[in-house]
Amino acid sequence: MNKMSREKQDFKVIGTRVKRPDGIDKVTGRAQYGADLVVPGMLTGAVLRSPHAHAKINAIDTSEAMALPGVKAIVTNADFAALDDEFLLDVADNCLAREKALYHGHAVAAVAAKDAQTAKAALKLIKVDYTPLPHVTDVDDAMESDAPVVQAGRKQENVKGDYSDNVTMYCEFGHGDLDAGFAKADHVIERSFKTAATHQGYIEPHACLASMTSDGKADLWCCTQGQYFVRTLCAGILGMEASQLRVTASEIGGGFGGKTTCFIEPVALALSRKAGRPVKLVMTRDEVFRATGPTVSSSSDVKIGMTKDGRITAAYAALRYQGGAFPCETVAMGAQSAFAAYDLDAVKTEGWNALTNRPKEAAYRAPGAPMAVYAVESVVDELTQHFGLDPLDVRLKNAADAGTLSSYGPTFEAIGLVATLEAAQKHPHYSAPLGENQGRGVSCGFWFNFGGNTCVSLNINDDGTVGITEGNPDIGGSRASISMMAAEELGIPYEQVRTIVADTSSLGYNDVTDGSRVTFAVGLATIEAARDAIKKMCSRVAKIWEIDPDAVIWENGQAKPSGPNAGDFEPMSLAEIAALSSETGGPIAGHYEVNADGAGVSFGVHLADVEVDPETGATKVLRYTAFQDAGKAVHPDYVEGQMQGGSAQGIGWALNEEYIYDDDGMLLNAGFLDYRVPVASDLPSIEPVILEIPNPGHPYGVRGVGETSIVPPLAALSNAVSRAAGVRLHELPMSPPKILKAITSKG
Amino acid sequence: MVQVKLWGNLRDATDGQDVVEVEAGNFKQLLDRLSEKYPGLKPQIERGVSLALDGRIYREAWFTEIQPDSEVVLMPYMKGG
Amino acid sequence: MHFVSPQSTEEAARHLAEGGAKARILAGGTDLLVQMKSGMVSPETVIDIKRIPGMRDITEEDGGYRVGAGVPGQQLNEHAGVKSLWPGVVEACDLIGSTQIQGRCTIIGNLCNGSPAADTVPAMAAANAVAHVVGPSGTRDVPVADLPQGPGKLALEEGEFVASVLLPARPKRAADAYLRFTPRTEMDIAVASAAVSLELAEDGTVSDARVVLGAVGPKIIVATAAAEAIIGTKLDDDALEAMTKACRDAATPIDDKRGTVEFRTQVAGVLAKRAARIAKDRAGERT
Amino acid sequence: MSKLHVTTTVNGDELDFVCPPEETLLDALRGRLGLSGSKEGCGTGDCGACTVKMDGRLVCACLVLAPEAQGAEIETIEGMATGESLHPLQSSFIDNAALQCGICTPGILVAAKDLLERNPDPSETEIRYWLAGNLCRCTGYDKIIKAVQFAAAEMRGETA
Repeated sequence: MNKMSREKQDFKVIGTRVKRPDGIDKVTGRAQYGADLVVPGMLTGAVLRSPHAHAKINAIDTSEAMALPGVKAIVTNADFAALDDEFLLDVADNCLAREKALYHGHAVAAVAAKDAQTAKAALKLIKVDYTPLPHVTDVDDAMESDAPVVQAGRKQENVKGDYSDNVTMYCEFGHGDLDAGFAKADHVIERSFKTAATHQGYIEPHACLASMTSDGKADLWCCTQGQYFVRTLCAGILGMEASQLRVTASEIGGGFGGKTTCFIEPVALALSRKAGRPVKLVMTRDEVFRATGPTVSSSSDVKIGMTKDGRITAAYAALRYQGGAFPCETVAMGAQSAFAAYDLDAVKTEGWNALTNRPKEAAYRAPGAPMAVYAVESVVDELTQHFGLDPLDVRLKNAADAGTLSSYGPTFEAIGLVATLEAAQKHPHYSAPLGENQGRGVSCGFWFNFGGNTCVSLNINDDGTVGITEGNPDIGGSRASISMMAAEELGIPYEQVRTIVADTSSLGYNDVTDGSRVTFAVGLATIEAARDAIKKMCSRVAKIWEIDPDAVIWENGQAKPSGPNAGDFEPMSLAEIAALSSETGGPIAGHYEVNADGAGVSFGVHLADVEVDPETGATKVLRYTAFQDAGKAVHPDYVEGQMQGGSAQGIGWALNEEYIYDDDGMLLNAGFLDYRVPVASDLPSIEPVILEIPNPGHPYGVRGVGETSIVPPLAALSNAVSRAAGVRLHELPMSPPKILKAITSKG
Repeated sequence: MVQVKLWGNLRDATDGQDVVEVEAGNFKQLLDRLSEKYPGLKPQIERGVSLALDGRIYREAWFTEIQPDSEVVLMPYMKGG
Repeated sequence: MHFVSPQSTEEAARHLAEGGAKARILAGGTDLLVQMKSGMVSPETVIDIKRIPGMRDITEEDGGYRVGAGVPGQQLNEHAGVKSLWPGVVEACDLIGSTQIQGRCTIIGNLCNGSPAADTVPAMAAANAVAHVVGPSGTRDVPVADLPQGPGKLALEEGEFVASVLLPARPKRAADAYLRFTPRTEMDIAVASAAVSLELAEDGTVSDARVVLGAVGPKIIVATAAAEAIIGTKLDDDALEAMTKACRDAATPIDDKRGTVEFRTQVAGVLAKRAARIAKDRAGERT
Repeated sequence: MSKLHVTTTVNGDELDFVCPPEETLLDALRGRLGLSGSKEGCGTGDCGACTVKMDGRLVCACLVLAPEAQGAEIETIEGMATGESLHPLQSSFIDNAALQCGICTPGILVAAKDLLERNPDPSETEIRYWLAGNLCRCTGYDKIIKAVQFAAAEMRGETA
């Protein structure tokens, strides 16, 4: 991998605010999302879901439903392949329940019919014989040794102690002597926290269209963050060969991690196989809330010791996460992220995951980190209040930097936390006056960012323009960013490059659009593919000029002799070389395939001003500023958009969003009315401040930016409420009844 | 020999050691040797691990070279949103 | 399902009577369609009353205004006359749902949906609004305050529906106000609400008042004691405190996903106090 | 169940379709008239992705029965641009990066256009409240609000 840094270079395209290629389609209603495709002969699918939180499925009788005119196929878990891979089995069992319905809304059977009305009518005719079982939805309850067991036999070898079988994993991180550290502290604070499960809340419900023929070939069109992973899952669950299943990603109406797995796609394929017709399956919003991934809910204890001048002497966190009815390891990410912002001599985090009768957790923007960092940043803030110190000073005093032994093991490379904290301190927001009942909160945030498997094909068209084929759904403007990086490297205008997202048959495997990886990893592969094409173009030119290929260099979109010794030739532009491609050896293309690493971790610091109504407990966010080390910002608008969007989601999480269950394990708020994502009038303008500290792992210094911004808002808001209302809450969301109760009990 | 730093609960598989030494020139060799020397680590390695080499995190990448003085940290397999 | 668009109230009443429990009136549809989709109701007949002449009109009547059952919220909000006479009713109406919901929702639908948290019902009850009910055996006028009987229940006979509401005339130095509490600024359902309508004597003393609470009981609560606490006062702090306490005493809320008993009780008092102040300021300006 | 024949004007064109009486206007637009620019995000009027204008008022097409559209004038996102020329709001949304995934964009554009027709110079607060029924989960709304302000200024002739 070429690690040539371009940080000092003058970029021509990178850093500009070009127009996105999908813009006109999206503002005119022409863009095709998951539910928008229509094909001849298409049937409509619908899914029957469990009315119980936990129940044994004794029998499913579909005979009456099948007899309804217009019903073409009904499938259950028995229509899936017999699986021995545990991971695939979990995905399959989540798509259609096998022996037990594990949560309220768990899919049990599905119908394909001539139209939606018939499909809906057929669902009512399917008879499922259930034996209801005791259930558990709270993480602490689920860990108790006598808790109802959601799934037995899923405990990893690392779990010790007197817990129920719901506890599937344990992890521990850290270094140093905690006891000695706490002994050095002038004050130690220990608090317990809870955070509710929140949903990614993408506006587009899951949707797909499957068409499978009797010879085993299939096409699947769906909204997903990763068509290749969908292929892997569906081929496995259906018992197909990957080559026979072509998956095309539609435009995607938001994902935030929630569209990194399958919920309905294998079901639609099974229905299509059985019916011999294409089947479209679209979730309702109610189904999205009941049966797709929210993030984990958490319970945690944090203990931190500090000297009176603000130095943290020791830090400990115990994190307990539940990720629904199937095992997940999200808590490990939380346990590694919790103290990542700090340079600590003694730190320890422990994490447990527990099964509950809730939907299977799916990734949500920096999965596992926000709830851990919320608890830590709350206690750090309470300590700064205790000593009367400046919250940013304290964070700077303890900030991790290059060479810091991180709380999760490795020693940090160059990181941007100190610069980010300093930028926050200097910003006018930090010194702006506050009024009565107003308070300002601060929080740091951290996320790892990933690279991963990536393929890019870059074709030089014969008119001198460039086509790029990549394999990651564009979720926030990545087609534009990828075209920009190719244009930069090739030295041609952005407008001459068009990037498309390939189906699974057109390009090799690409990891899911997750981990803030696309601009980093696909960008890196694009630059390398461009370099590959440049090398080929230079060698064609060398043949034309009859000189050594090494004597031809590429500069500003032209091949040139490397110096006077190479010969005296007029430079040849990309267009001129492209026009001669047929004569010089055929089409010219660049390729790059890589499992990219070196994404570089990212830090953010957020400032939040709130006003709390002391008579009602209502919180109004008055001002919000997000600072983040973005590495080189390829398209600053899209970097800002990620920071603003993540902040808004975090604000919702802090104030109102939550999964609410009743005593019977029923989800009470499966809709946008009572699952309250922020609306436009709930938010102030969110000011993004980008810091560009180049990532040494990327040729242009690019860093992942998508996820970090959801991490700081939880504590930033809680810390602000604490200062505005004089009461500190230890639970999210900080809904008005909770805040008012805290104010009232304070007296 | 390469020194490999483990995360806390893996100590159970290494007689309480946080740092173990194996002979390895790249990640594949390192993981193979770790599984041989400490069979208790095998279930976790099979579930998936990441490796941090001098502060940079790698998710797969068997053939990444390791120098004897490199800082090598075993981490759980990472995923994002 | 049958969809019918009657041309007269009598025809609509006939459809409603024939359809019995399986028939539903469709005006704005913002509640009915949601209920149909969730499977809460599965009507066999849907009676769209918006094509009946007059249903989409606001007409002046004896110094007040008659609002037809098909008048969407936005049309009411745009009506300068209603806004000036009953600003509390209009602001309550404006709080229902989004701009898009305002394009369809009706205050009579809000009433007939039977939700104790309906925004316009406390405001209409405080305004002494009168519902014009049409049924198989003729028509009758009923105070809005007397219609709600509990969640989803109204004092209507089979085949009866509300065709219009009269917001009555009122003297000068009189005004109303409505406030609700919701976790979000918009797109939400009242956790508690209060409407206050009052009249001032020339010296600024409250000469008459009505205080009505929403979302703190199975139906709206006409808080007579709260009104009495401010009648004869100039809304000094003691009077407001007494009114606040009377509201809290009158409230009989439940714990649910939207709020707790404690919170609702507390906040109902706060809202009534704040609404009373706004109503007084407005009344002072209507001279 | 008996189906109904509905004649309605969409973006100036008189169109007709046959549907069951319980079908929503949104399903008819998308499924029968091929106008899939209006999106279903919730089906309960809580997200605004299906916003269309009907007889001069914004509505959620998911909360209108298709038979109600008989004789109505409907405007959808597909009617917003004139030939090759985008409406100033559409251009502004592209220029100001006011969309990420774009699923909420059609509904927001239809709602914003109606706002600017009623109020050519809305304040930030007025825009935020007008668009409160249009959920966006990607942007945090900031760039959307700015794009509406930018288009409004342009439409008032105060080109930046």
